[in-house]
Amino acid sequence: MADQADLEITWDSREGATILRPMGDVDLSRSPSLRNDIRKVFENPPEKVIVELSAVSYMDSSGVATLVEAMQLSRKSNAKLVLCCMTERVHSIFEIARLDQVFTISPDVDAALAE
Amino acid sequence: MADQADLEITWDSREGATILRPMGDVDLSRSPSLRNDIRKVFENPPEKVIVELSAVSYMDSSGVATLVEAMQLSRKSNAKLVLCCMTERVHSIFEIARLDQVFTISPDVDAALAE
Amino acid sequence: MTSERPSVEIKLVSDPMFLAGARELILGLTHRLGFKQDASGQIALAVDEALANVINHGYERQCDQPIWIKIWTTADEDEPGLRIHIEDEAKQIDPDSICGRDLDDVKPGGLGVHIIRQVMDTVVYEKKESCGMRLKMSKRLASDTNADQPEHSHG
Amino acid sequence: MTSERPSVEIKLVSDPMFLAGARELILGLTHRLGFKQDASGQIALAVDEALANVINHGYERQCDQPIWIKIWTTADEDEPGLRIHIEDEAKQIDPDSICGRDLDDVKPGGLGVHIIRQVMDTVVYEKKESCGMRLKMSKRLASDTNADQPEHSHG
Ligand SMILES: Nc1ncnc2c1ncn2[C@@H]1O[C@H](COP(=O)(O)OP(=O)(O)O)[C@@H](O)[C@H]1O
Ligand SMILES: Nc1ncnc2c1ncn2[C@@H]1O[C@H](COP(=O)(O)OP(=O)(O)O)[C@@H](O)[C@H]1O
Repeated sequence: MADQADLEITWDSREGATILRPMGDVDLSRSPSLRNDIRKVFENPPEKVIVELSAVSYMDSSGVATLVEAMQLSRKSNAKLVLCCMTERVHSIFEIARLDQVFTISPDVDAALAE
Repeated sequence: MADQADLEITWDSREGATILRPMGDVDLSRSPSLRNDIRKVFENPPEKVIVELSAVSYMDSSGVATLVEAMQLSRKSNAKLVLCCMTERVHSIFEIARLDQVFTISPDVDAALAE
Repeated sequence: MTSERPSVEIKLVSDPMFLAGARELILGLTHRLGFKQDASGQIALAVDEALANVINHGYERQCDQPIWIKIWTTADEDEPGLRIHIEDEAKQIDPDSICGRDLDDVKPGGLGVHIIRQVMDTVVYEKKESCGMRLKMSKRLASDTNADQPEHSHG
Repeated sequence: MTSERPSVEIKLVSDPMFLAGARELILGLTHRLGFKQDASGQIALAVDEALANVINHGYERQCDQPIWIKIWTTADEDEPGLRIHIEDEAKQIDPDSICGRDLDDVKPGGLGVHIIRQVMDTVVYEKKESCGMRLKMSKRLASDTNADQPEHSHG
């Protein structure tokens, strides 16, 4: 299939935290990939889940919904969820949705680890 | 008019050379602006004309045609024409048109001044 | 003025894979019209959300149904800017039933309509004459990113 | 397969200001289909050149005439890629008369058709059944940027 339906997402582990790094546009066609990986992380929930968003240049409300779901999963499993390295464009949709104060958002991975 | 028909082009002068710096896409809608400025330069031709293309992320054949016209004007007035700071994408259209060997193309302004 | 022919008219199938192309078209067009990068990005986001809603709700995820995007550029008028219509052939619903969730009740979903209303100057949903729905939106060049303004009421 | 409905169909007026939007749509779409950045850029360039030719030659710079871009994505076939048709309602001309200048005879112009043929895998100009011209182009995902390959012959 030529259609690149899947979002490329790398996984990393640091100081007890799992770091997910999606790469590309997270829109209606790609957010299911992110949702999949997030659910997988919470099958064996680590203490902390960091979603590193530096390589996400665009996100629509389906991506935001996926991250809200991640927040709910993290609460259920007493894990901490931190978003980091948001581009300005992605940050603005969190502002519009008034979620910029609801999520823990860090400037970089080190700050996210320190949260 | 909301339509931004004009290409923004800055003029500079250095060591006897006139440096034109167009900014934006040089396509059919914008190449007339570039042509205008180039004609203006050759009304009082300097020794050397440098077209600095670092801020041109896209050029189509109408832009290339404008630069070929500049080359003809420069020959008529015994001036030297040097293109510099081409992005890869813009360079590739010169390759396709087999003009990459016809124009003098420098990596940066200093090299263009030294040509 | 929306009775005139649109400057650009796009018909696409209701497959999420075409959202990227539609967004980029809006970005290229709004940039060319003189919208700042922020505003361009927000208009593209609004169109993306509107298309996603047609796919998700109108067509319930069927991927082979038609969606139209009609764009009028109002460059030479008193209020330069854009008018955009999004049309489908999906089931008709009461326009007043189209609204997002309470923003304070944080849960997945329910943000698209908020985003569209926040970003655009005017937003009106209506039933088309024959079948399907039409979303009419506009954005003036002069209106800066109006993220801080109150939302507009239903059409 | 080109008898099926296109995945995306764009109708725009023959004003150069809409070239940017059309290019960006092609970029977004080709990127999403998996074309590398180089190849995406080249396909967008080919479409830009084809549209510019319709505006310049077909419509002799009239800015209010219709142009159609029809795009078929051939994702699930043996040869994944794109088919693009550009159609106008301009005067009909002999397809064989459409060719660029001798590349060794350097002068302004005469590059658009070369670029289109160099960039795309197949390029065919034809008269439409009723009126106007049609340019049919295709590009397979597998064919890398084929800038070094010989040009294709007329259709
Ligand atoms: N194009 C549409 N056709 C039918 N219903 C719609 C459409 N757009 C929005 N809606 C309705 O409005 C509600 C809110 O939409 P939205 O704010 O985008 O959130 P979500 O799509 O996550 O439900 C949807 O749940 C749906 O009931
Ligand atoms: N869409 C078209 N309709 C009519 N004639 C065309 C079209 N496209 C190309 N041509 C013809 O082919 C010639 C070569 O086109 P091109 O290589 O793009 O160079 P240019 O546009 O600079 O002349 C044109 O001069 C024109 O005669």
